[in-house]
This record gives sequence, C-alpha cells and structure tokens, in this order.
Amino acid sequence: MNGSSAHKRQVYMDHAATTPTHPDVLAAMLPYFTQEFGNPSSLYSIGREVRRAVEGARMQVAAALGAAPGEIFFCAGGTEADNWALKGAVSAQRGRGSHIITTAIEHHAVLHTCEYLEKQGFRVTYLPVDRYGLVDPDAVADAICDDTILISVMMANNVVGTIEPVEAIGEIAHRHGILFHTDAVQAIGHVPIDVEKMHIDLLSLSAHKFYGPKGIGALFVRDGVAIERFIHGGAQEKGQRAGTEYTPGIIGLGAAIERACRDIEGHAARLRRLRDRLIDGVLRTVPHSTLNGHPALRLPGNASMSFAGIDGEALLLMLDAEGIYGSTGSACSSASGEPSYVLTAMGVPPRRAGASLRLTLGELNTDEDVDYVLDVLPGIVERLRAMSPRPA
Amino acid sequence: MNGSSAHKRQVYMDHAATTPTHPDVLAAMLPYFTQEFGNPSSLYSIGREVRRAVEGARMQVAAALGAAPGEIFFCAGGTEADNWALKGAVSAQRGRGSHIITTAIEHHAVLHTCEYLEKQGFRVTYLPVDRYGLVDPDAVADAICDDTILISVMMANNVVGTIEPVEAIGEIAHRHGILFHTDAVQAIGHVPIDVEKMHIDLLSLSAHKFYGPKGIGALFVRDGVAIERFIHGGAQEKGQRAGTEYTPGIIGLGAAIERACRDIEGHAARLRRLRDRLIDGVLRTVPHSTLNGHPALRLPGNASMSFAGIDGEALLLMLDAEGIYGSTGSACSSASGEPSYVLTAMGVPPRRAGASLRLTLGELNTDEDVDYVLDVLPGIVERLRAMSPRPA
Amino acid sequence: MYNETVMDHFTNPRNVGVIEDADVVAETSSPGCGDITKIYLKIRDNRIADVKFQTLGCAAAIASSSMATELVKGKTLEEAWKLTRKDVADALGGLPEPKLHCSVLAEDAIRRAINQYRIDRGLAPW
Amino acid sequence: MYNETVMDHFTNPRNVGVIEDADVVAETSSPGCGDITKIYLKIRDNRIADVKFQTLGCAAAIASSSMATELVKGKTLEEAWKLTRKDVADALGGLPEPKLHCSVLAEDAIRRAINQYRIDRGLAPW
Ligand SMILES: Cc1ncc(COP(=O)(O)O)c(C=O)c1O
Ligand SMILES: Cc1ncc(COP(=O)(O)O)c(C=O)c1O
Repeated sequence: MNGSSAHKRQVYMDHAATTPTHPDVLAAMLPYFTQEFGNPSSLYSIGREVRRAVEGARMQVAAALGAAPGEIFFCAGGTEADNWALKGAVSAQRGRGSHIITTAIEHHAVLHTCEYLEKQGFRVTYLPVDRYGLVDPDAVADAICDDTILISVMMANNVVGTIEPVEAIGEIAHRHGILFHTDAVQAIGHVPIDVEKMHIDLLSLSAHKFYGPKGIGALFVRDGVAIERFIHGGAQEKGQRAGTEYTPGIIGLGAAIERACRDIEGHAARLRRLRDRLIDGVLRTVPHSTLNGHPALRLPGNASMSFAGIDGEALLLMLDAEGIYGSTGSACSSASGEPSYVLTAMGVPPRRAGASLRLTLGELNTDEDVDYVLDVLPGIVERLRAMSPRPA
Repeated sequence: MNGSSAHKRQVYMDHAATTPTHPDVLAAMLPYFTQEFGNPSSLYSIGREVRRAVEGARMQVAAALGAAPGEIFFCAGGTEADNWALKGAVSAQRGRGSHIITTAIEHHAVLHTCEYLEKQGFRVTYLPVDRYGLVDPDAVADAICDDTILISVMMANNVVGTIEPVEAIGEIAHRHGILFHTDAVQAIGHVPIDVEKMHIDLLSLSAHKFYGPKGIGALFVRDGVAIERFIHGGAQEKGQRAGTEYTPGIIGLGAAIERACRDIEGHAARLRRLRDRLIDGVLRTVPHSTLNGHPALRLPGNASMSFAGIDGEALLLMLDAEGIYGSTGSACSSASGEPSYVLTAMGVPPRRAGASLRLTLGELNTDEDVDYVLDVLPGIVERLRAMSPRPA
Repeated sequence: MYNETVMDHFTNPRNVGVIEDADVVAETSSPGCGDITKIYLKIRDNRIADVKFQTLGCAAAIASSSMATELVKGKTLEEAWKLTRKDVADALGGLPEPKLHCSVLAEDAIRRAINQYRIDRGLAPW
Repeated sequence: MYNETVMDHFTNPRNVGVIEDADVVAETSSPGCGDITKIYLKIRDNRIADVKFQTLGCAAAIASSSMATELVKGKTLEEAWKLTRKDVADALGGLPEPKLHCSVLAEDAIRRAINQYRIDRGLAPW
C-alpha cells in the first residue's frame, strides 16, 4: 500500500489501529484453509495434524510471554480477551468481594466492560493518570480495599502510547493477593513481556496489531487462576472457550508473535528513530504543536500530537486527501467526534487540546514516509488555521 | 484431500464437522489480509473501502435469510452466536419472566449455555424428541408458561440430521409473543430459510459449515428485538458486538453463503442421491445396521447409522486407517467417549445403540467415494464384531 | 462517510475569511464538541451583499458554513433568517447522522448576526 | 491421540478370540461407557497356559485387553493377580487421560476369572 501510486504517495501511519497480515504469516496460514482444514477436535488423523499445528502455535504464544502453553487460550481478539478476563475473573471471585480497580485510560473493551459490571453490582475505581498518561503504582495501592478482587491496568496505552509501570503494579497486586489483568494488545512486539517477572495473572492480546490476522487473539490465564468460562459449548480450549477453532488464524497468531518478538530491541530502535525524526520535525516546523504522552516511556511507533486551533477530523481528512492515513484517537471512537477521553484524563482541556492526531509508525514506514509527512503536514495545519476564528 | 494419494484413497465424510474453505471464497478473502487491510471503523479512505466490502457481505447474508442487512451482526462463529442469542435475549427480557424452552438434542453451544443460565436462576424446559429426533410443535405449545421468555429450537440436528418443524414452532412462539431463536448452523445451504415466513427472531450461523472460513459467523436479530450486548468495547457492529472486525472472514462468509444458497435444490438433490446410495448399500450389506434419524426429514448429506455389537470410536479409527474420515457424533464430544446424548434422547438404549457412525457427505464427495466406503465398511464392522463378546 | 458535495465544500470552502469592514460579526460555539463558527456580514438595502466565515471544526462544520454562506448571499434578511440547518444539510446532499448537529452552527451564527444587526439599528430582535 | 503401541495393539490385537475348552471364563462391563471384556483362561500347574479375550469397546479397551493378556500369559495366578491397570497402561506407553478408565476392564476381567477359578476349586476368593 505504501510507495508512490500513480498520482500520489500513500503513507499508512495507523499501525496502532491495525496492521496488514505479513506475507510470511499469511503463507503459514494458507494450507489450513483449503488443505489442512480438518476440525482439530476430531478423532481422525487429519484433525490430529491440525491439532499438532495448533499446539505449536500455542507454544509460540507462550514463549513470547514467558508462560506455559497450557496457560494460553485462543479467542477471537483483544476485545473478547478483555471481556472474558474481566467478566470471568470477577464471576469466579464473586464470593471474595466486588471491587475492581482499573484506570481512566483503558481501551473501551475494558472500560465498557467495567461499566457493564457496575450495573451488575460491582464497584469500580477508575484511577486517574498524570499529564503524561502514567498510572501511579502508589495510587493503585491506596485504592485497594478489603473487597478488591481484580486490578486491570493496560501495559501500553493505544492513544498516546504511554507505557505503564505494570511490573510495580503487578507486584502490589500479588502482595495483596489480588488478581492482576493487563491489556497488552498494544504492547506485544514493542515491550518485552515476562508474565512471571511482571506478576501478571491474566493478559489479553490480539494478532492484528503485530502483522497477524484479524479475528484471533489470546488470553493468558496463569495456572491455578480460576476464571469463569465466557463462551459455553463444545470442549475446545480445554472446555474453557467453546467454538470450532479458527485454525488458520491460530497458526497465523503463532507465526506473527514469534516474528514480532524475535528482535524487539532492533525493531523498536528502528521505529524510535523514524518516530523521533517525525516528532522533532513537526514540533519544530508547526507552531503551537505539542506532543501527547510521555517523552520517553512511550511505544516506539507512537507519535501523538496536538495542534491548537483546529479540529482533528478536519486535519485527518486533509491528510487523507494527501495519502497520509492516521487517526484522531482510537479507531473505534472515530465516528463519535468526541475529544479523546484519554487526553481529557491527562488533564488536557478539550478546547486547548485542539486537534489531536495519532500517527503510529510500523513496518510499512520508511524515512521517505517521514519526509513526506513533514512536507505536507505543516501546510495543512496552516490552511486549517487560516479558516479558524481561533488560529491558536 | 480426496482422490487417491500415493498409497490409499482419502474420503472426507465429515462435512457436518467442518468443510474446507472453497478456493473461490479464499480468493475473495485474500486481498483483505495484505492489501485492503484497513480497519473498517477508521475514518480515512482505506478503511472506507473495507467498510463497503463488509456491508456488501452483510447484504449477501441478509439475502440468504430473507432478512434486512441491518438485522445481521457478525461474530466469531456459531457458538458465539448461540451464546449471545440466549444470554442476550434472556438478559433483555429478564423483567418479563425467567423460563426458557429448548430441546434435549440441541448442540452443546445451546445446551451448556442453558445449563449456565439455570445456575443464574432461569428455568429451562428441555423438550423430548421422538425416535426420529423430531420435536413436536404441540409439546412446545404445552410447555409455554406465563413467564416463558425464549424458545430455542435448532433448524436441523448436527448428529442425526433431522430437520425440525421450525416454521410451526415459530408460529406458536409468535402467537404467544415469545422470542424464537433457531440454531441454523447445520441448515444453511441445505434448507431454504425465510426468517419472515418462519417467524424467526434470532438465528445463528457459522461460515465453516458451508465452505466458508472458520472463526466467523453471524447472528440475525429481528429489527425491534432487543438483546443485551455480549462483548463490550468499541462501536463495531452498531455497538452491538465490539472488537476489530475479522474483515477477510466477513468477506468470506458473504461469498460462501451466496454460493451455498444459489442452488439449494440442485445441491441437495446431488447430495441426497449419493447419500441414499451410501445408506441403502450399508443397510443392505451390513447385518444389524440401522439408520438414525428421520428417513425423509433429514439433511441431504447426513448418513448417521448404528452397528450393534461394536464401539463407535473403534469403528472410526479403523475407517481412518483406510482413509475414510467420519465421526461418531458431534466432533466436540469426540474425546469423551460418551454415547451421544442425541441418540439417547431419541430413545436408543446405550447398549443397543452400538456403534454410531456419522458420515456427512458434501461437495468433496463423488460416487467413487461412496463405492469405496461400501467396499471397506462391511469388512471392518465384521472384523470388530469378531472381537466382540456380543457380536450383535 | 461524507459525500462528494460535502468533501468539495470542505476541501474548497467558499466565502472563507474575514470582512474587515463588516456591518456585523457574530460567533457561535458548540459546548459539546468545541466547534466555533464566526460570521461576517456586509448588508446593503436589507440584503446580504457579502458574507464570510471562519470555522474551527470538523469537515461537516466547515462544509456547512461554506454551503450556508452560499445560500444566504444576496438574500434579504427575512429570507436569510428562514434558512434552517435542514436546508443546509439538504443542499449538501445529506450529512451522516452523528454529524447532523454540526450544521446547526452556521444557521445559528447567521441568525445571531442578523439579530445583532437589528439590535444595533434599534429594532427588536426576531 | 493414541501412541503407536496402542494403535498397534488395537489394529493387530494379540490373543483375541475364544478358548473352547477354557478352564474358566469371566466377563466385566463398564456401566459408564458400555464396554464389555470377556476373558478365557486355560490353566496348567497354577500357570496361565493360554488366554484369549473378546472386547466390545474403544481402541483403548481393545489395546488394553491385548496388552493385559500378553502380560499374564505364562504367569502364575499369583503373579497375574498383581497386574494393575497401571501396569497395562505403562506397557502401552501411556493412554490419554479420558481413556485411562478403559484399561480397568482387562484387569478386572482377569481377576474375576482367577477368583472364579479358585471358587470352582473350593478355594477362598482373593
Ligand atoms: C489497548 C487495546 N485493547 C483492546 C483492543 C481491542 O482489540 P481487538 O480490536 O482486536 O478486539 C485494542 C485495539 O482495538 C487496543 O488498542
Ligand atoms: C448445530 C450446531 N450449532 C452450533 C455449532 C457451533 O458452531 P461453531 O463451532 O462454528 O462455533 C455447531 C458446529 O460445531 C453445530 O453443528
């Protein structure tokens, strides 16, 4: 998709929304659509071959997290994993209490699930964040009550890219004997993960964020942690998650996570260099532009910035007309036009926030892409400000 | 997979468990993995292209059911659709009552969900079936109480292939103002469906049963019928089913359902002829063999039979060694070794039932496949009976 | 999401800018989304001789301002007063449901400007 | 699901059949899954001179019968009595967890046969 088309360069900088399936990953998946299509739960030999491949993928996912294969459960994506983790954990823990701690900047998959749980009678504390989007581990400790049964804090934020102090929070959770869930959907392939060291009991991930296919994800459930099943039916996934397995997707998830975690540091260094060129260039050439999120503790591909005096959607569409694809916040709320609740939680007043633009770099991007954005973006901001009664 | 390999013919007769993705369907999907990979919820133009394709697939699914596109919600498969339909409907209807009517022969996706709902305080009536596996509409009417809020009866059974009188049951449900759900996972492409005529409020389907990909399905929700959402998060599927869409799968589901419903009668006639040759041949050549299910009201590809005096798994594995792939009951219970609860519900005593074998024919099968099974099966049954202390 | 007319009025907005010697200037903002529209009117013989706008807002807000100013230009104040957001949305060939509220800004700013003009001249506001 | 040893004993079971002039015959069935195993023993000088089985059951049940009869052939009755389902499963190189109960049938039928043999001879059952 990148490179120059007939008339215009196309620059995809929305890797945090989704990524293309890598050709090697797709190649690994293809035989399982048409040839090795057997049902892995079947008795006969063809199903057994597929089962072997599925278990291979489970080992790949486990290896990426420092987990055991028996702790990995495949499901349909990050959102299902978040729903299952939260609903499943609090149902299983109901006898012990009804208080949940999370943060104000979680993805909607966690936030809306928490709101649903509030209606079911659970109490939820939404911890604030500082102006960089960081959760304070001390605030987590302070929020713990006698009846706290679950703490859920994301590993890295999807809007501003801030990387949370998950290890410190996990340590606090475990010291108090409270289950700890982390939404690692944005972190895989960017942040080295070790569920032991980080004291993680439950972890959500989604393949399409790291060049795997859409529609497949996994939930890590620490051995010995009981959560209620979420989808009832057949005996798939040891009876914990029913439904005929999306076998090509599982194979793709395995291949993609191995690829993504093979050289996290090298990959991150490459992205960070491109991203810093982009951020520095924009901040230098566009007046009244600011970086959102933490300057250092951020995902290597995330460039989230605000431009006072203009609107985010207008900026996005103007960029789109020039072949630059970014987003204003998280893709799922793009239709609503509301200012991102993440920025609001970081204390940015809606008016002052101005246009927030999230450009997330990834494997598709090159130095030429950065050059092109640096070429085009300042003029567009200027054009929009020229139309504005409050040009910043 | 079929045709003769180096040493031995391979005959796949487990189409009710799963089918290969048809090459045309896969071809329709492929661009959406690597090229048109944009997030359909994104604002920019690439996401908009994908959204158009997704809406095209929604129209294809709607057309196959006689529904409106706005009534189709994509999800991860038949099991999720069943879970969502049941849990979502009774949650939304909770104020009106707490009684559910279903049958003893539903798929585990419905039965285990009902057992879960019983633990949540709902009352469930599991209707019996006759010796052919048929549900009696009068029994449905008789089971209705003042507080009945949902009736769920499958369109066709997965083990014995019996086609249920769904239209009559839907009519009764609607006369009483009760929601009617049907699990049509096995019926699509074999039974013409019209949700209007059949008075269906909720219908589950799964693409991998009709030459579409695994990991994608849909729930039809009649316009005006309120069900609680099952997966909370982003605004996908009009906010009813969150999670980044498995776009290649959705495109594949659309292509597959259009293909499957293009010529249901021609397709069914072809299968029926093959299947009747198979059934007639087996019943004639193997003593003490019986057909399970209804002789006429059955899925065109289903040949479910029992062989007194032997065990189903042993039969299956012997057939497997000869390259014939079938199943004993539903694939998901294959590890348990229990006699099928469906046969038990039909009044077949476990001992007398003997080995139940389900051969389900489909597009992969030819007359030569039927010949091969007729060639091999009688000898295997004989061999196993020779080992048995009760040779029938 | 947006049709071609909307995209055209967004990318090439008509009447954008400032009238230095305007007869009246008015501004509205939407408390919800923070959009702001400012309208400049030049009025001759009870007619809108010239109109300009500035908008801080999404594509729908900018396109609505552009279309609304086109629709009132040359009209009498009475005619201009009758312009509704529906007229604007219709002239644009429709707006997506969640963006309908954005078209209210232009209507609102034009009416404010007309009333301000009347008040400045000692007339009762409409 | 099954290892090669199990599959071998399933597809080529040893000692399958009937001993017409058996000294003792015993049968066990599993109420759960309906499997049945019948054991025929020929005993000479307190040793199992010949053994045959018939089994109606799954691959695990058939393979267990095959292996169990192999293990007791030529053994004294005391030795044969000590055979456990674990010995059988181990000799088969393991059985899948949900199939472990199938190996109990052979053990059980052999013990029944031995006790019946003792009772027939006026001895107390073990
Ligand atoms: C932090 C975070 N959590 C959860 C999700 C949901 O994942 P999915 O869309 O794969 O269901 C996303 C992405 O959409 C995300 O960025
Ligand atoms: C009747 C019936 N309902 C539901 C299902 C579940 O569908 P899936 O495995 O696609 O989740 C199946 C097949 O497994 C089925 O045959």
